Formats: sequence, C-alpha cells, structure tokens
Amino acid sequence: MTQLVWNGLFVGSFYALVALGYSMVYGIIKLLNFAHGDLYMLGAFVGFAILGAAGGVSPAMTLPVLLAVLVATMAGTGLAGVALERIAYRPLRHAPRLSLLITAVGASFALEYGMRAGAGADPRVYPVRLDGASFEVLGARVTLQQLVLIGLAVVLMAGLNLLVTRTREGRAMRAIALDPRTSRLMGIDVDAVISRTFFIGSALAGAAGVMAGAYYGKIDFLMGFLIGLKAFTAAVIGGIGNIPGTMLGGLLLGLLESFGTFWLGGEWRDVFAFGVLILFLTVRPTGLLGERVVERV
Amino acid sequence: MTTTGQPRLLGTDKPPTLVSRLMDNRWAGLAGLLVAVLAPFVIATPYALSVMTSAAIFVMLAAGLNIVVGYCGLLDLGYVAFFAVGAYTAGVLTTRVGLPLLATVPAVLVVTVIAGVVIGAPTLRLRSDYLAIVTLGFGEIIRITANNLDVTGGPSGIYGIPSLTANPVVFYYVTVAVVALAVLGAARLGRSRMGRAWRFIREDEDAAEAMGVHTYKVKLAAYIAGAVWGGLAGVLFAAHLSAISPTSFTFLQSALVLMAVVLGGMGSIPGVVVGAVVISLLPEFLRDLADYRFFLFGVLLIVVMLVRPQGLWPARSKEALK
Amino acid sequence: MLELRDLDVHYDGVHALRGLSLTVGPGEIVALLGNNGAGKTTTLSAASGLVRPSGGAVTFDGRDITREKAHKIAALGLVHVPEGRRVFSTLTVHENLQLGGYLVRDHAEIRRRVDRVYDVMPRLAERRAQQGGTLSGGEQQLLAIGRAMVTGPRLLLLDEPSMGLAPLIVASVMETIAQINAEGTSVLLVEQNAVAALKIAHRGYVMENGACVLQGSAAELREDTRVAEAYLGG
Amino acid sequence: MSLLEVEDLRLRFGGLLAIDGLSFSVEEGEIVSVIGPNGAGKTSAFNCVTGFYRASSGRLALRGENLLGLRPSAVAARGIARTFQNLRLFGELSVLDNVRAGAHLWLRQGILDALLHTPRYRRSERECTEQAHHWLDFVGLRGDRYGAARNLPYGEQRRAEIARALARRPDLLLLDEPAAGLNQGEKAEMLDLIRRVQGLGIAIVLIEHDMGLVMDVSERVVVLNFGQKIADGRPDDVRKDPAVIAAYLGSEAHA
Amino acid sequence: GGASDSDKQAGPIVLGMLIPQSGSEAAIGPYMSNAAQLAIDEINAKGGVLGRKLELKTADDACDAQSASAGANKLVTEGVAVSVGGYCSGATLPTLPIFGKAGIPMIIPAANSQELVDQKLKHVFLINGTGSQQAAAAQKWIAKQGGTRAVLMHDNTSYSKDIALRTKELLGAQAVAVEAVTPKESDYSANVTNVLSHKPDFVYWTGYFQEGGLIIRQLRQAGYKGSIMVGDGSVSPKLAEIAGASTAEGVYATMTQTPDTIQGASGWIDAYKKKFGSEPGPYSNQSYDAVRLAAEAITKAGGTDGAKVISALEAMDGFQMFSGPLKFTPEHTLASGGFQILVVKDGAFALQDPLT
Ligand SMILES: Nc1ncnc2c1ncn2[C@@H]1O[C@H](COP(=O)(O)OP(=O)(O)OP(=O)(O)O)[C@@H](O)[C@H]1O
Ligand SMILES: Nc1ncnc2c1ncn2[C@@H]1O[C@H](COP(=O)(O)OP(=O)(O)OP(=O)(O)O)[C@@H](O)[C@H]1O
Ligand SMILES: [Mg+2]
Ligand SMILES: [Mg+2]
Repeated sequence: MTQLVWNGLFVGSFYALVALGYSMVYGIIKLLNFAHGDLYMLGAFVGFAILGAAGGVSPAMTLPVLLAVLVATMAGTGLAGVALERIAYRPLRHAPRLSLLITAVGASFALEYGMRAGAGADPRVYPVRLDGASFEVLGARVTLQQLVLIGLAVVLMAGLNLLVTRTREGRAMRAIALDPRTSRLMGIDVDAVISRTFFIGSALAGAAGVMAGAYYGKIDFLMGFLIGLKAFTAAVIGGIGNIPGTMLGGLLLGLLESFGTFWLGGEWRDVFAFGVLILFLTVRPTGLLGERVVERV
Repeated sequence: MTTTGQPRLLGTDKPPTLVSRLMDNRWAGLAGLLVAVLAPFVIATPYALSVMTSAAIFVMLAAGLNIVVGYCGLLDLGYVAFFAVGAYTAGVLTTRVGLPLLATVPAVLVVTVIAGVVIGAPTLRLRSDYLAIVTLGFGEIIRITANNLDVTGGPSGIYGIPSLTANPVVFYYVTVAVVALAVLGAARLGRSRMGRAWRFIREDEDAAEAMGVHTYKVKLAAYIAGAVWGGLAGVLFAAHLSAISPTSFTFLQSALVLMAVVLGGMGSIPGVVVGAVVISLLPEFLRDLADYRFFLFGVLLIVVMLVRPQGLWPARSKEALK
Repeated sequence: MLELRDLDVHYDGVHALRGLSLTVGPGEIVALLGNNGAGKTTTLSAASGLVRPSGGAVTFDGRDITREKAHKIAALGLVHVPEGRRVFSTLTVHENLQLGGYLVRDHAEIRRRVDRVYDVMPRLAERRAQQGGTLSGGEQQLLAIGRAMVTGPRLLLLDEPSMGLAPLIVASVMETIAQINAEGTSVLLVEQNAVAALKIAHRGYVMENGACVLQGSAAELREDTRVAEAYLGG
Repeated sequence: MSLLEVEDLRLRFGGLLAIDGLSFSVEEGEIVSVIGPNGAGKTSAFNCVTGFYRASSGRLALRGENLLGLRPSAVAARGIARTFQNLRLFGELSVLDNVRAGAHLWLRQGILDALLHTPRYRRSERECTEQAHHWLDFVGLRGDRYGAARNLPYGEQRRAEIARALARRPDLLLLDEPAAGLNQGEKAEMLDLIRRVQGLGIAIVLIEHDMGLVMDVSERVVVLNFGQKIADGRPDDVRKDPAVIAAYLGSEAHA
Repeated sequence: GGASDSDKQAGPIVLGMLIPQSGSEAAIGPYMSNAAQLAIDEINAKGGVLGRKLELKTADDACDAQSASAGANKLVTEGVAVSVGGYCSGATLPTLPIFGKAGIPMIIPAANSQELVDQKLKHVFLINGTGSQQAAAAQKWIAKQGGTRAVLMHDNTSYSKDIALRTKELLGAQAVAVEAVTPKESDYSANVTNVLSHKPDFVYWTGYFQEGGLIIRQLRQAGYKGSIMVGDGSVSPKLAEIAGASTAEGVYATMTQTPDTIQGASGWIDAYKKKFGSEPGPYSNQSYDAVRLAAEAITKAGGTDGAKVISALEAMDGFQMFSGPLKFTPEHTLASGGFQILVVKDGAFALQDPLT
C-alpha cells in the first residue's frame, strides 16, 4: 500500500515537473504546447551529449556533476523554448488560438524526427546511473536517489510558485493571460514576459528530461510524447495556470496510475485514470485548485 | 486571447471580387468534386486510389470535427473516438454477426449517437480547456477498451471486413459520393438556424442564452452531428482497409484531424476540405524522403501556418461576399 | 507635450483617421468630442501604440513615438485608460491596482499610490479582495481609472471615463481628474458627457469622420452653437 | 395581473447581499426605469430576472408564470429580451448575423429542412434576413452591417445589441444603460428609439444613469441603493425624494 | 508482381518491405531494412538472381493500418516481386489482400500473430517462430528451472500479448498472474509492485528490449531475486545496456537461433556492424533470411511469377536459415520454431540450452 503511494508520488513528481511548464505556457497564451514534451526529450539528449562530451564520471562525483549538467541543460532547453516561441508561436499571436496548435504539432514533429535524423531511432543509454541501495520507509522501498530527485523537483516547483504568486513578474504573467492588450498599457513588455515564461517552462522540462535520463537510464526520440500528454492532463486537472494545482495534478495522476494498475491491472490503468479524472471534472469543473471564474454578464 | 489592435481578415466590408465569389459559392464545391471524380482518369494505380480513398475519408472526418470545433467552438481532442466506434461497430457486425456492410449503417448511426450523448452529456458543461482533456480521455478510453476486449479482436483488431465492392475504383467513387454528400450536409447545417446557433455559442455563450439558444442542447446537437459524421467515416474506413486495429485510433489521429480543420480554416467548409486533403496527402508526397519525412512535414506545417495564420481558406461571413 | 500630426489610420478597409492633428500641452486638460465612430478611440490608441498609424507622426515630449511599442510608450509616462474598462477579470481589485504600478520599482511608492486611490474611491477599498470581473459596471470604471492613477502618468489618455457612472460619482471623478491635473499630469479626455468634460477642460477638439473639424478653448466650445446642439443637449 | 412581478428578491454573493428584498412590477407596455448608485444591484436584478443569476429567495413571474430557476434561454422563450451593460455582441460574426440571433426562437426550420433546402427553409431564411434588416433599420444603425460586429464603434454596437433583442420580438425588453457612451445628440435618438419600441407594445425596463433620459422617457422610476428599493414612483416625485437626492442624484446633478 | 513480368524482365528484381519508420515503433524499422539490404548486397555481389540484380524498396507502415495499406499499395504499384516486410500484426493484416490481389507472395519476417494465417491465404508465409512455438519453449524452460510461480508480462500489443497468454495457458496453475504494461514509458514501478505482490519466482517478459531493460532493472531494484526471462523481441545488446550489465546478468531469453549462437555466424554480425555502424537488433536475422529465402524461391521458380514463387516456397525443404533448416507447415508457418534458451553472460546473450 505505501509502496503504491510512493510509486505514484515519484512518477507524479516527474509529471508535475513537466506539467508546470505546460501549465505556465498554457496559462499565459492558451497554447496547447504539444512540443513541450519534446523539450523534455531534448533536455534528456542535451544532458546525454554534455555527459558524453565530459567523458567518464567517477561514481563519487555523480551527483555534483549531474547537478552541473542539469543547470547547463536547463539553460539549453530554456533557450530552445524561447527560440521555438520566437519562430513558431509569436508570429501567430493575433491568429485564432487554435492556429498555434498546428505550429505546435509541427514543432513537435520537427523536434522528434529532427532528433531521430540526428541521433538515430535507437534508444540511448545514459552514461551515469543514479543507482543506489534502497531502504524501507513505512513498508515502501525508497532510494536516496529518488529522494534527491523529488527534493529537487519540490525546490524547483516551490521557487516557481513564489515567482508566480509573489512577484510582479508573476502578476504580469497572469495579466497577460487575461488581456495582453491592456497589459501593454500597464507598461508590461508582453513579448519579453512571454519569452521568459517559455524559458522557465522549457528549462523545467529539460530538467525533468535529464533527471529521467539519469534515473531510468534509457532515452529515445519519442520519449516526450506520452509524458507530454500526461503533463497536459495533469496541468488541466490541477487548474490551468495554477502552480500548486498543477503540482497536485501531477501527483494525483501518478497516484491514479499506480492504484489503477494495482486494482484493475496494467491494461486498464489509463481507462481507470481517465475515468476518475472525467468523473472528477464533471463534479468539479474547474480542476483541483483552478480559480473559480465568475463570468459576469 | 482577447481582441487586439491588429485588424483581422474576418468580416471585411470590401466589395466582393470575382475570386471571392468563385471561392465561396457552390462553384468551389463542384470544382472540388470534379477534381475528385476526374482524378482516377489521370492516375489510377492501386497506390493512388488507396491514398485518394483515404484522403476522401479524412475529408469526411474533418467535416464532422469542423461542426464541433469550427462551428461550435468546442475543442475536441478525442474525435477519433467516434471514428473508432463507427469502424468497430461495422467491423464487429460484419465479421462476427455476418451482416453485409450496408446493413450495419443503421446500427452504426444508433451507436455513434449514443456515444455522442454519453461523451457529451456529462462534459459539455465544462469550459473549453477542460472539455479538451475530457474528450482526450474518452478517446483514449475507447482505444484502450478496443485493445483489451475480445470482441474487438484485442490489439490485432478485426480483419477480413468485407468491402462494398471488390473494385477499388468503384469503391473510390462510392466513397467520394458519400463524402461529398456528407460535406454538403455539413455545409448546409452550418448555414441553417442550428448552424447559426452553433456559431453564437462559439462567440458568446451568455449572449446566445439570452437570445433563447438552449446552449446545452445545441452543443449536444453539434456533438452528435460530429459523432455521426465520424462514425460513418469509420464505416468507410473499415471497408476500405478491410482490417482495423487500435493503432489507427490514437490520439495522434485526433490531433491530425484537428489540424486539418485548423489548417484549412475553422468553420470554413472549403477550407476544411483543403486542409484535410493537405494533411492526408502531404505525408504521402513526402514518403520518399524516408527518415526526413515527418521532420519536413512538421516544418511545412509551421511554414504554412506562418504564411496563412487564419488557415488556407478562412471562413468569411456570408455577408462579406454580398 | 503630445503632438499628433497628420495622422492616418486604416483598419482593414476602413479609413478611420484622416490626417488628424492635435496637441496637448503640459499641464493641460484637453477634451476630445465627437460622434460615435468619429475616431476618438482610434486617436487615443494611435497615441498609445495600440494601433499603428499608416501615415503621420506622434511625438511625445519632442520624441517620435509613432512606431514605438505600447509598453515603451507607457514607460515614458503616457498612459491610456481604454474604452470599455478592461479590468483584469480574475485578479482582485488590489492586484489590479498593483499592476498599475508594474513599472514602479519602489514597493513603498506603489503602496502609497494604491492607498491614495483607496482614499479617493472608498468603494474600491471596500472591495479590495473582490475579483475585478465581478464588480458592477461603475465599480469597474473606477478601478480602471484608479489603476491608471497608480502608474503615475505624465499624460493620461482617458476614453470615456464617465461611462456608466452615477451622477454623483461622475462629479467626483471629474474632480479627481482635475486634481490629478493640478498635480502636474496632462490629460487628453474623450467624453460623451461634454458638459462635464468642458467644465474641467482647458481646450477641446471636435472630431468628425476621422479629422478635427473644430477646436478652441473650453469656453469657446461651450459657446459654439454646433457644439451646443450636438453635445450639450441644446 | 402585471406583466413582470418581482417580489422580495434576494441575492447573496458570499458576505455581500447584492439584492435585499427587492419588489417591483412592470405593467404591459410600460416603461420603468431602474436607477441607483454604482453597485446598487441594478444589473444583478436584471441577471436574476433573466436567469443568469439564481436568486437566493423571492418570487419572479411573467404574467403570473414563474421565472425563478429557469435557465436564461427558457426565460427568453417566455418573451423577455435584454441587452448587456458590457456589450455582448458576437464579435466575429457580421452585424446582420448578430441580429439573426434574435430570430432563433421564432424561426421554424428543422434539420431536415436545412439538409434538403426545402421551400420552408428558403422561406424562413429569407424572412430571417428581412427581419434582421428591418430591425437594423428600426434602430437606425449607421455602420456596416455586413462587417464583423466588433469593428463597429461603441455607440453603434449598442444599437446593434438593441436590434438583436428586438428581433426576438419580446413582450418585455430589459435595457442596461443603453445611452452610455452616447453624446447628447445620440441620446436624443435613443430616447426616440425607446419611444418607438414602446409604440410596438413592448414593455421596457431601463437601467440608466442619464437622468435627462430617465426623466423624459419613464412612466415610473424605481430607485435602488445597497440592494434595497428606496423609492418607486413617477419621475417627478422620485426626483424630489430627499433619500434619492442624497443617495444618488446629488443636489445639482439634475440640472 | 506477376502481371508486369515481361516488361521488367531486364531490370532488377524488386523486393518490397513494409516496416515502421515513424511512430511509436520507428526504432525497429532500421534493424529490419539494414539486414535486408545486407542480404541483397551479398546476393548481388554473387551475381544476383537469375542474372538480375535485387533491389530493396521500403515503405513506412508506421505500425498503423492506414499507412500500411497506403504503403503496400505503393509497393504494388512499384512492381515488387515479393514482399519481405511486415512487423506489426495489426498493420500487416490489411496489407494481405492488397498483396494477394496483385499476386505477390509475402514472406513475413516479424509479425507472427495467428490471425495472419487464420485466413489460409496462399501467398502468406511466416518465417518468424509463432507465438505458440515460443510459448512452448518458454513453458519448457520454466518447468526445467523448477519455476512454480511464474508471472507473465506483456506490453499489450498483439505480438507480446499473444505469447504471454499462450504461455499462461501452457503453464496452467504455475502461472500466477499476467501483467500488462503500457509501452514507451519509463517508470514501471507500479507494474513491478503488482508483479512482486504475487511472490513470483519466475518473470517472463514478452515485449521489446526498450521496456524490457527498464523492467529488469526496476524488478531488481525492487528486490526481486528470482529468475527473469525475456522473449525474442528483447534479444538485443541494448537490453543489457539499458538494464545495466550487472543487473541483466543471468536473464534468460527465448529466441530462435541467432547469429551469436550459430556456429560461424559471428562474421555476419561483424559485416552488419561494419556496414551500418551499429549492432543488429530484433528481427534483423529474420529480415536477412526473408530476403535470402525470396531469392532462393525466385531462383527455384525460374522467374518472378507469383504463383510459381509460392509453389517454390511451399516446396522448400531444408533451406538453411538462422532458425535452422526451413520447412513450411500447411499453414505456412515454420515447421519447427527452433526456439532455444539464451542467457545474458558478461553483458551479451549466449546459448544456454538448445531445448532439443
Ligand atoms: N478593429 C477595427 N476594425 C475595423 N474598423 C474599425 C476597428 N475599430 C474601429 N473601426 C472603425 O473606425 C472608425 C472609428 O472608430 P472609433 O472606435 O475610433 O470611434 P469612436 O469615436 O471612439 O466612437 P465611439 O464614440 O462609439 O466610441 C469607426 O468607423 C469604426 O467602425
Ligand atoms: N458575481 C459576483 N460576485 C461578487 N459580487 C458581485 C457579483 N456580481 C455583482 N457583485 C456585486 O454586487 C453589487 C451589485 O452589482 P450590480 O452589477 O448589480 O450593480 P449595478 O447597480 O448594476 O451598478 P452599476 O451602475 O455600476 O452598473 C456590486 O457591488 C458588485 O460588486
Ligand atoms: Mg470610442
Ligand atoms: Mg450595472
């Protein structure tokens, strides 16, 4: 039982990390950024390349080296996200919002199959492994690495939450989401704020990519697709644009999958998870922590 | 996003040009149909026929989704669910029960309408973003269920579905005829009282309610119409391929249909047809690029959208052309 | 201070401004009157960078801002309160006001200005935690004006600030505008309530069909028969 | 029996009692104005009547038929049409299409008619368009009726909204600040328009802050303050009511 | 195909190959096409077939019925003589009538679900061991190892599920659970927890190496000490790499003979590596064999006429393939699957037991 919970929380924290970027981007420009999962994939490959270039890593140094790689990768995918926004999304700022969906899917294809052309279809195996002994906590088997990864994820998420709720930058993001035109009248540089949002969101995805690569060991050019979908789901469930909600959404999805597998078996897992989510949304149509939007007439 | 200072293409008061007149009245439709009818005379290899038949079916799917997304503004990320329901219903009834294909059509209609109601009824009260995730979820649920059940043949699906006719050329023409009727029907619905109500809802639900539009029922109607179009397209699909399996009904398929609608121009029938043809044929044209195929497909999508942000053939209000 | 010279604005197919020229001097309140569709809103939007003129020039403090981006213009101190209120609907009243201070780095200063708004508009103080979108129409209008006050503008463009306000409040808002002006902010005021506008304005323009057809001091305009007929209610 | 009866209506938002025991009635063909300070609850009252807000308690009836708990479209079907304080046109649709929305309830046309383009379909479409033009003429819309509604200047959008409501052919029309954003000359036109609407036998409830218009056009004025009715009577009486002057008009505003 | 023989007499003989090059199974495609190309190059170097060169045309089936159907039609249009592709069963099924109508024989190297041969189509030949053959091998080995509580894991695709369910049937009470996983994910801890809750002593994974590697690793991390076995889809050097060499040590596999285990075939691997810069993978050897078999059949038939090639294939007896000497059953499946048990030793698969 505790094992199920722990499994769910651990996977869920990955979902949450990826979902955060999704949620931020969705929150600010209402874009279903299908390419977001592919930035996660890109992060995994960038980390792989950096590690490969750095040569062998002594086991004792694994964590510090990984941290350095993590930061470098975050910068890399962050910039990639910014570039993506610049090229494929910004010119469509005034087009119907679903038009962006096309360029997003296009970007997703381009990233996936571009990576395939560059790195091959074969999966790659990370040169370092976060292997370690496990110990029992309340009957669940836990490894130190898992704790470190979760800790890292929590730190990143908490920082982000502070940024969005407490700072003027965060207020600007929310204002742009509601009314970009009026935001400009307030002196908000809408383009710059959106760029920064993409940077942060993509950097988080990249971080998750490296962490997944180092923890699970295997990466491939399609690894972002499924997790992208799940991140989207988590973001929506949590209440779009709401950071703590998104985190909860990710964890909830992880738990649902874990328990769904246990109760109904792996083949019905997603039916269970989606079924519960749909039921939940029909009862609470604004997601876990979504703002109740009172539309006045 | 809210309105911006940039002028939009929609609803201009420019006088109609010859081109716009040609583009938006029935001539465009007839010309499209003519192209479809004459195509086999130009190229009739099995490959070309197969691809063209698939494209026609895809057009029907896009026309159906256009009712939901383009007219009514409901973001549906699981449209392929209805396609699957139609295809599987036809597949199961022909292979397991032994009905001829045509005889399955009434059953397919019933089942898709039920599916539309089941999926739509509890969820249509949701805001668009949430509706998107719920439809996506339903799409996945349908696919996984088909993958897990025995009647649906599990992961390898159903095979040996009888076609309407053994001759691919004849089947192509049957498909074109059905699809043409479906497209015409969708267009006519769009120009009716119901179609206008869909658009009112897309623009402003509250104002639509104030005018007496029962938004819930009208949305459900859009959903059911979309479901029926999707289901019938599924029957054609099953007959065309003779074998169906869950891999044909993934989320990616839903996304592709949605792309066809948006790429062509949401709410615009000629646009949606063009979009569907482009989305289904482009990968075939790029087939010879092997490894670079989908990379280029992606890049092209971006480029096309940057050049024509409103879609290839955007909707214009009927009045704009007068 | 603000000068619009021979401004042309085209919307897709519509020639909304046709060679419009006007100026606002330092310390002035200038009223801009005109019928529906005359192009008043367009004039303000062109000045604040929300629409791109197709011809002519906009200068602010001698600096050409014709092609400047809206947020840069706002940073220069030219602040536009748009038509139709446009409050941020899911942000609270307080957050809306804080956003007005987006460009102000000094937290204490923002707080001072927000408090000042609460002083002048006690209704907003009562509702500080209510979502902007759920305010009544008039309350939203107050919020939009209050939000602009927090930006600390040097030139304020107001698009129909009295719209939807109760008579008592109209008077007090006009007083507030005069007060802000007295403290050194210039104002370009688009108003349908010409009586109220000309009461506080120094000068005024009358627009028709995208161009100015009449200008003069407030007193001159009040005396003008055409103005009286069309805008002052005979 | 009155056309519209509102009795002891209450509406609560969290701690705020936005409408507090409001009662008033509207007779057939009458023009009643609702005035009051900003935030008094006028728009909220409209929203309760039209089903957009669900009143916490009270009674609402049109010709004796209950309205409480109906969804807005059902209220509209009973014969009430409205405009919105913050304009709610269908922005991307043409002005004409906007007005066609008013025809939704009386247009007789089935799905099959539309699919087969039966004579009935053609007839009803023609009638719908004719009616739309008729009402646009009626309100005197000057702007381009073929272009997107959101491109109209503000004042014209107001008119288009009224045309849309009229195309509904209501018995009762609720207008929320129709004269906001109009100048004196245009207000005079609005006054005329309201009178002409009344001439069609349609009763009108009007929320308005322009006292000139209110005093000119209304047969009765209801005054709200903090969700409560503080006065109800003929314009001349209400104008002199000290409570109304203190809460709303101010000593000089009725000049 | 049969029809266009006369005018194509002089040109090269074209073999068609449908493989996934995009979509979720895209990683598999190159293993198959590379190996096929290798065989073709070898044959051409020896002078080709009947004096004509062989040529390979691939088409993407994306593991999806519609793409597969378009791709098959494309190959037909391009005049292929024999189809040597087919990987996903669901995508291969709709191509059967397409090739059938054109009279083109199909030698299917990978897809092996029962449905492919259920229709008793004359032109369809499977050269991969069937699910029941592999299941039989698995059952034998599990019994031999004394496994009493086996859990079968599959990835919910037809291939893998088929093997798992057949094995379960053969094992009877010794199979305590079947666990399905969702392919293409990274975290299988929920499945692993499930599996371990049944206290197994033998876990048999019938899917592919990508997930297989992760599952082995996560099973071991969760403290599972019993035996692990994988199906032929997981037999790849990548398996041990993903799982971690030490973790994968001792993992069994059910597999037809592979180059590693066939005497003298190590040269084949080197040739493959030299040409493509990577190791061969799943279905490389079957694809290689499919081409060789097609060439042999065409030679025997004395031309590319479909009916004659089919007869030649049916008559084939003792043609040496990786899986052993070839003979088709009346169903057109391999008479003997030739499954053996491999084991991971020092990070590579080695023969453990030929199960004869
Ligand atoms: N986005 C737009 N697209 C096309 N035409 C527009 C657009 N915005 C305004 N117009 C047109 O430009 C002209 C000027 O409009 P503007 O809004 O500036 O008038 P206004 O004087 O502010 O009117 P009002 O008093 O009603 O607010 C009008 O004819 C209007 O129809
Ligand atoms: N959804 C809501 N949630 C919370 N408070 C609300 C909501 N809707 C209205 N209110 C409050 O109820 C009060 C009455 O609002 P209403 O819109 O009815 O005022 P009004 O009389 O129309 O004012 P105005 O003349 O300014 O339009 C206001 O104080 C408003 O802030
Ligand atoms: Mg204006
Ligand atoms: Mg109001």
